[in-house]
Amino acid sequence: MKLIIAYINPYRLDDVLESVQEAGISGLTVVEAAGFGRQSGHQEIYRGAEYEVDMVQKTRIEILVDDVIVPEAVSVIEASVHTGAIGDGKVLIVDVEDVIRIRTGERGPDAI
Amino acid sequence: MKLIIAYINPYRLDDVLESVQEAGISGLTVVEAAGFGRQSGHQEIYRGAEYEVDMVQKTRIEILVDDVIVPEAVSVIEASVHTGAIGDGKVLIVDVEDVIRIRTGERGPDAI
Amino acid sequence: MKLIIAYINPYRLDDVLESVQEAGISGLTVVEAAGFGRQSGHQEIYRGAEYEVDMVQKTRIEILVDDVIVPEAVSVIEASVHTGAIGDGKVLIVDVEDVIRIRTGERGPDAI
Amino acid sequence: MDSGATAWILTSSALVLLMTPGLAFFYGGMVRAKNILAMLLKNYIAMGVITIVWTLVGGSLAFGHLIGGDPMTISDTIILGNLDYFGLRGIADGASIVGGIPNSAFLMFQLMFAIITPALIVGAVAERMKFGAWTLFIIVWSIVVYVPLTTAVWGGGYMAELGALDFAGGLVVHINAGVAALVLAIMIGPRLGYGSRAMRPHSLPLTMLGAGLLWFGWFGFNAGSALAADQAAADAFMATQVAAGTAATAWLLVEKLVNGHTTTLGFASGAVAGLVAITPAAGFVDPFGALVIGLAAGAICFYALKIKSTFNFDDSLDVVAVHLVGGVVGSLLVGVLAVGGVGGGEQFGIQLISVLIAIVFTGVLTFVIATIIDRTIGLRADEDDEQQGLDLRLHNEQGYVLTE
Amino acid sequence: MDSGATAWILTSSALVLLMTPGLAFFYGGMVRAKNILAMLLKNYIAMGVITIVWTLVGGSLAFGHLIGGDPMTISDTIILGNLDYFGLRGIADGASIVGGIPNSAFLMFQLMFAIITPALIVGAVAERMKFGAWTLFIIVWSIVVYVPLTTAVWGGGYMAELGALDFAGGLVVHINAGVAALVLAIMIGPRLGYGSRAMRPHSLPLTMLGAGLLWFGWFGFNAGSALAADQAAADAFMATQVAAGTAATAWLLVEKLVNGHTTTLGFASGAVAGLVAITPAAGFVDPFGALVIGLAAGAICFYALKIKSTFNFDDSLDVVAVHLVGGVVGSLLVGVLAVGGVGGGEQFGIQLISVLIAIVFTGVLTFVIATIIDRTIGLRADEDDEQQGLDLRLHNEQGYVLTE
Amino acid sequence: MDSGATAWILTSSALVLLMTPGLAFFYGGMVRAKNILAMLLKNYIAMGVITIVWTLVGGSLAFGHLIGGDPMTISDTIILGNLDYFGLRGIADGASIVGGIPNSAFLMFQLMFAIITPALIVGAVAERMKFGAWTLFIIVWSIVVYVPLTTAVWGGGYMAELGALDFAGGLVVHINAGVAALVLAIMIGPRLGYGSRAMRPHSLPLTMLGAGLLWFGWFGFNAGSALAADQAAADAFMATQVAAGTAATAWLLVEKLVNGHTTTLGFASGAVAGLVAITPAAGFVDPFGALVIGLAAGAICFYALKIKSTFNFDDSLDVVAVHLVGGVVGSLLVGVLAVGGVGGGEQFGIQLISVLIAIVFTGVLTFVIATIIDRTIGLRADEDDEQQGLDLRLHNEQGYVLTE
Ligand SMILES: Nc1ncnc2c1ncn2[C@@H]1O[C@H](COP(=O)(O)OP(=O)(O)O)[C@@H](O)[C@H]1O
Ligand SMILES: Nc1ncnc2c1ncn2[C@@H]1O[C@H](COP(=O)(O)OP(=O)(O)O)[C@@H](O)[C@H]1O
Ligand SMILES: Nc1ncnc2c1ncn2[C@@H]1O[C@H](COP(=O)(O)OP(=O)(O)O)[C@@H](O)[C@H]1O
Repeated sequence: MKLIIAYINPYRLDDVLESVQEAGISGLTVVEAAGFGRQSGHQEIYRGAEYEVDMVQKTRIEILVDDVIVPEAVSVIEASVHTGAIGDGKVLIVDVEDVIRIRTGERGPDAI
Repeated sequence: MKLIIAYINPYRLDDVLESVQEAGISGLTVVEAAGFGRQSGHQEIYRGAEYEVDMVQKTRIEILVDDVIVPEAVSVIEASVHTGAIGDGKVLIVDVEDVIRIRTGERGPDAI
Repeated sequence: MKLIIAYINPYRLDDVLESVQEAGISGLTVVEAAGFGRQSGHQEIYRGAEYEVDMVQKTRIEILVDDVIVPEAVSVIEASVHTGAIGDGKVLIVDVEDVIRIRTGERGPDAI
Repeated sequence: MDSGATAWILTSSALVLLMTPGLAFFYGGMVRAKNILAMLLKNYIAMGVITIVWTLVGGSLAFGHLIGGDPMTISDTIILGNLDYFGLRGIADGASIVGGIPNSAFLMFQLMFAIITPALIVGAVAERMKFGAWTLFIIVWSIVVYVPLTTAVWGGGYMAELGALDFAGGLVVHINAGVAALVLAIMIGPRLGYGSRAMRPHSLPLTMLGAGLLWFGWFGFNAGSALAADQAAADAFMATQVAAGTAATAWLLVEKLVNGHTTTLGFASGAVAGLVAITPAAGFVDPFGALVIGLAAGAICFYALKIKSTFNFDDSLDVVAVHLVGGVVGSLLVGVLAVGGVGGGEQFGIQLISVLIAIVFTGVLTFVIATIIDRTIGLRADEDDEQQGLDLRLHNEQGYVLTE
Repeated sequence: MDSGATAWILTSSALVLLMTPGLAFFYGGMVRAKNILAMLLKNYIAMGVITIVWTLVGGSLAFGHLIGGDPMTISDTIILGNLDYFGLRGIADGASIVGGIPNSAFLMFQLMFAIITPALIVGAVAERMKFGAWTLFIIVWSIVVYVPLTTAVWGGGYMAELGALDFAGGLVVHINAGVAALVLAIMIGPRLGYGSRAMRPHSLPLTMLGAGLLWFGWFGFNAGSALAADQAAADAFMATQVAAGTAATAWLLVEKLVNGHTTTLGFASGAVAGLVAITPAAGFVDPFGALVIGLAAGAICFYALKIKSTFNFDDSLDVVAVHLVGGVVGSLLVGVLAVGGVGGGEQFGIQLISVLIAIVFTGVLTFVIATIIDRTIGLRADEDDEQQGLDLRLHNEQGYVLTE
Repeated sequence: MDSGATAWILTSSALVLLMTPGLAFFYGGMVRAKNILAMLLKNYIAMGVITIVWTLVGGSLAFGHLIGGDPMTISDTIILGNLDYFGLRGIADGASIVGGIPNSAFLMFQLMFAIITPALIVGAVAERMKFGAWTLFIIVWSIVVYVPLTTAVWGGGYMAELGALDFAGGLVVHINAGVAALVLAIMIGPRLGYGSRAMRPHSLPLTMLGAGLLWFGWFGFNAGSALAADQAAADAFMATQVAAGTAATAWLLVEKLVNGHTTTLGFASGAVAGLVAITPAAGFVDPFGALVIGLAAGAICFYALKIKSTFNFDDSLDVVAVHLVGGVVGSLLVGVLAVGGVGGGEQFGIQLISVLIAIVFTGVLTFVIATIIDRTIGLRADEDDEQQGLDLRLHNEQGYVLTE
């Protein structure tokens, strides 16, 4: 099993949710985040003071999937987030050793 | 060392904190999250408009533990979160290659 | 590729940002967190009631780097966060199997 | 000069001024977090530019003909006042328009109405209109639409001559703003993702705060419109409270029956609907009439919202269902419920005609103004700005930074 | 008719109306985020249903016997007014209850007190009471408990005959609400996890906002209770300010000595305690008396909170320690501190008896009402609703959606 | 006694009291989330301790010499009142200071000014000053600096004798607070990380709420300063509204031209700058004069902020650029713009001298007071407290707990 982590633009979240559900992926977890990458912030002026705001608001997504689903899941995310502009974000794939569904106590792929 | 990631119902957090500390687990980190799984949201009506709210508020927990502690930690979490209802959540186990305690510079299991 | 996860004191974030950028590290993602470890909270009194607040506000940082950068990245974080006091935080290193830059579709180290 | 009346009108003017911040928060709580500041600013800006417009020309254009010792005349030929009091200079020299209070107090009280009326419209174009276009729109609209309608109704003009009852602004304020909102909402088009995406209120506590401030300020709006501190003012105050409380309760009841639960947003919406509907009637009905108007407003506006989704426009924060529908409900009901021998079939007819005149008048002129602005500088923000949020993109600010 | 007095009573009525939203935010800031809307709505609903109750029957039941030209009589046999002014119809026809202001102004001013008094109680049952049960409770309670006590104290009834001093509502408002809160808190039981879990205030800025609005509105409450704009009103205003400022400061001082630090919640609590305690006394004491009452209220209510944990009930937002204790402190102290030859040993005795009557009267009736509601529709929300938050489960709404 | 005037002064006093919570939120929104409570409390505490100071000695020291039947005398030898009315006892016995309103009303109105003036200063030392040191500072400062300046200007003292025009507090309130802010900001030093770190406002909606409440309350501040409900009060009300609206608009225009975008914080800042600048002038200028003052205030204060970064002190929330600069702009312009034959070259000279006197007087005394406090208990919080946030470390509280 793999954990797919993606950093995306917040206003893309609705698209991702929709297409992830259409693709039959069974779950997803989201947290609010901020970050920088190639896209490196902007200047805000509050009263006299100019502030370099290094980070941009992002949404961090986690999707746990079975190994075989990984390519499809990644391309679903790519498809619904890609605009071609800087700040589109990244997808990471991390290995997961075990999973437990708390409700039933199931383990491994059955618990996804 | 393993990182135990759990998605739980927010109102269960206090129970988890309590039993984790009782079990002698030395630390824990929490972030606010939202997600869906089997439990897939609900409808909210604001004025005329009905909105499908896909996601439910969740709490994301991370516990770093030594390999041998994993089974105990998982069962402590299960015990304090389990209700048998949809939405109870999931536990993931991810391998951690190294750990550093910033205060002392210790590394590996000693740094947990 | 590795994902470096760090739990730090929120008021140290600016220092980390600065030194990470100086070190040429190309990106970083941050989420708000709360946690406990050796540093285990404090008491707050609201009107008559005393509450044990188990957790302290923390910032959770994720930095994706190429394997060879790991030692440098870790020491940059250590240097900008270390005070020697309890609560300085921890750094974790987790293996990442693959990375995709959504904008370009690049994969692997090129996508960092 | 009556110092008690003057005290009450100054107090009322301050109360009505506060309604614009109240409205800003009422609306602001309902938008998404990325647009909170843009929404607040589009309300507050009315306190800026309309004050200037009113001082320079608006006040004189609306009421100039009544200043200076002539007794107030009602005439179907008065379309506008004059520019004799450009910059409001010399308004103290002429005799009072309203006995007992200084002209400056009267004109400031009226200014507060001129400020909040265009601000009401902004709910219809929430989360997507450009700030510059909005500012230009309300400047022009207040001169071309608001001022002439005020003169017609409250300045002794053709609506007054017709016999229209409008105690505190059913026609001038709510129907007027509601029609403009409808026109703008249709012209500017729906928000990106409207209908398919959740666009939930980002902070209902802010909305409730706004509703509380509106209710509070509305006492100045309605009871202040008696232009004295007397029995009439006290009765208008009573009607206002009764209608607001009844409409809020009625909304919750209907909501519970229809949707299965009560909501805070329902309470706030019902209260505002009741306040809107009692506005034209506050000085003409007794507590029983206020109760009926409150009940009607709560229930009818609830259903107006319900059927909104069957239409194709995105009146984002429901200006039409609350202000237009509520304003019409109140303006018609006062025709039958007015006490003291005023209400009746004939008055109902007059009210109906007045409502239609106001709708057509405002509808046509708003369409013309908005078309010109759309063709020149454009009404709507870029798609990117809308997606990433107007706060960051138009104002280079962020509403909440809770993590530093 | 005195236009200055009328202006002031209309202003005061608006100010007291604003206190209910103020209270909603004062309380709302102290609950957990998942219950913010439920808390706001349980306050706001009083502005809805109590307005209807008062209009239909409450106003007439409380003061109907005083309308219509009879001079105000004080009698130990008056228990209630009458239903002659059902729907508040015809209240303008009778002679004024209070010289100088219209009956509609007087009855609206009184309505605002009838609204906020039951709202005060809700702090005791925060985060766990059902909305329907709450609404039913305040409707019944306001007729069965509030109105009769008002008539007794302010309508020339048995408390007035006894000689009880209650300028603006020590007995009628604060002790009354405080006792009801105590009874309800005991009957409904503690929140799940009470005593073992942190239940920290989710937004102290909201609480501070509420405290600011309460302080502001309280000038209407107390100085408005002079029912004129005169020396007495100004003196009551002064006493109010002095007691509030002193009590807030006193609370911080004691807190610093006992707990080692000052808190914003302490300031807000102290200010409200001072305002509560000065309420029965505002028109009877000089600034020195107000200072003493402020000091006493700040210190005593602080300690009342301190010892709360030794009891077994969960008066969640401390209605008892602030309103009951503060109300008793003020109601007794006015007995000794009243100037103009009023205060003294005998008056103290009268105050003590009045307080005891109010406590027993309210305590018994509240227990009966709450028992009936509990046995029929039930007072308390389901365990699931309480755990997941009343906002989502009872009202299908969410307070804050900061991420869309 | 004039009941209308009394009603208006009581209303105005309540409005000015509300300005301190308004200011607290205006400032509070601009600090980082970890310091929101500390900021609110440092404002609110003025409503506590200054009330006590004023009741005990301040009121009598400022105006005691005017109570008791002597006609108000203007003299260059009056430096302070007296302590005859210690504890404000007996103020009702003497003849009114101001015809038509009770002394208690006058002294409460003045108290509200005495509260907000020191509160204004706190913006300069935001996010780093100790709470105890702040509280001590404002107690001493209000007796040593505020009261004598009030007596000089409004108590018939040397500034009045000089002929200084200060309708509602250009000298007494804004320049006074602005100079004290400058001195404190320099003495306490910049926040840790100032200049290199982003220190963005944590909640601009709170700031906008504060701005709305300030604008609302300012009508009491300025129109209340007429001390009657008459033409003068209405004219002052008008000038206030015109200047505020104009300055807010002017700020946005300049901002758009210079920075390329409009901001909500700009609107709020401009409005406050306009309100500050019209304060000394409200009763002396016509709407045209108010427009000019508004324009000047909006543009000049904007540039005062712009150049701030070239200086080395951290006046964190811009008290100097808004209150000192705005106060000077208004105080000088009233010299030339005052109507009724008052304004002119000579008056301008008088205004200039008055401004200089106020600056030197306040500057020197503030420096002395702050030095003594710094040398004894210290002005500044520990580095740790500052980094982790004053809320948690000084007050053991947290502003927002949105996750429980
Ligand atoms: N090396 C990294 N480590 C952690 N997060 C990163 C890294 N690089 C980028 N991110 C995250 O991805 C987001 C988008 O990155 P960005 O570089 O703008 O995308 P791209 O260059 O691929 O268009 C950033 O805001 C940040 O949250
Ligand atoms: N495949 C997944 N990937 C990421 N998060 C998941 C996944 N499935 C579930 N979750 C998280 O777990 C939470 C609970 O899931 P749910 O399916 O309701 O539990 P269960 O079916 O095990 O009772 C979800 O709200 C979501 O945050
Ligand atoms: N075992 C753990 N698992 C997850 N997070 C942890 C763990 N231990 C510590 N943390 C995180 O690191 C933060 C700092 O830990 P702390 O124990 O105070 O540091 P140290 O003891 O290394 O000085 C905690 O607040 C928590 O967020």
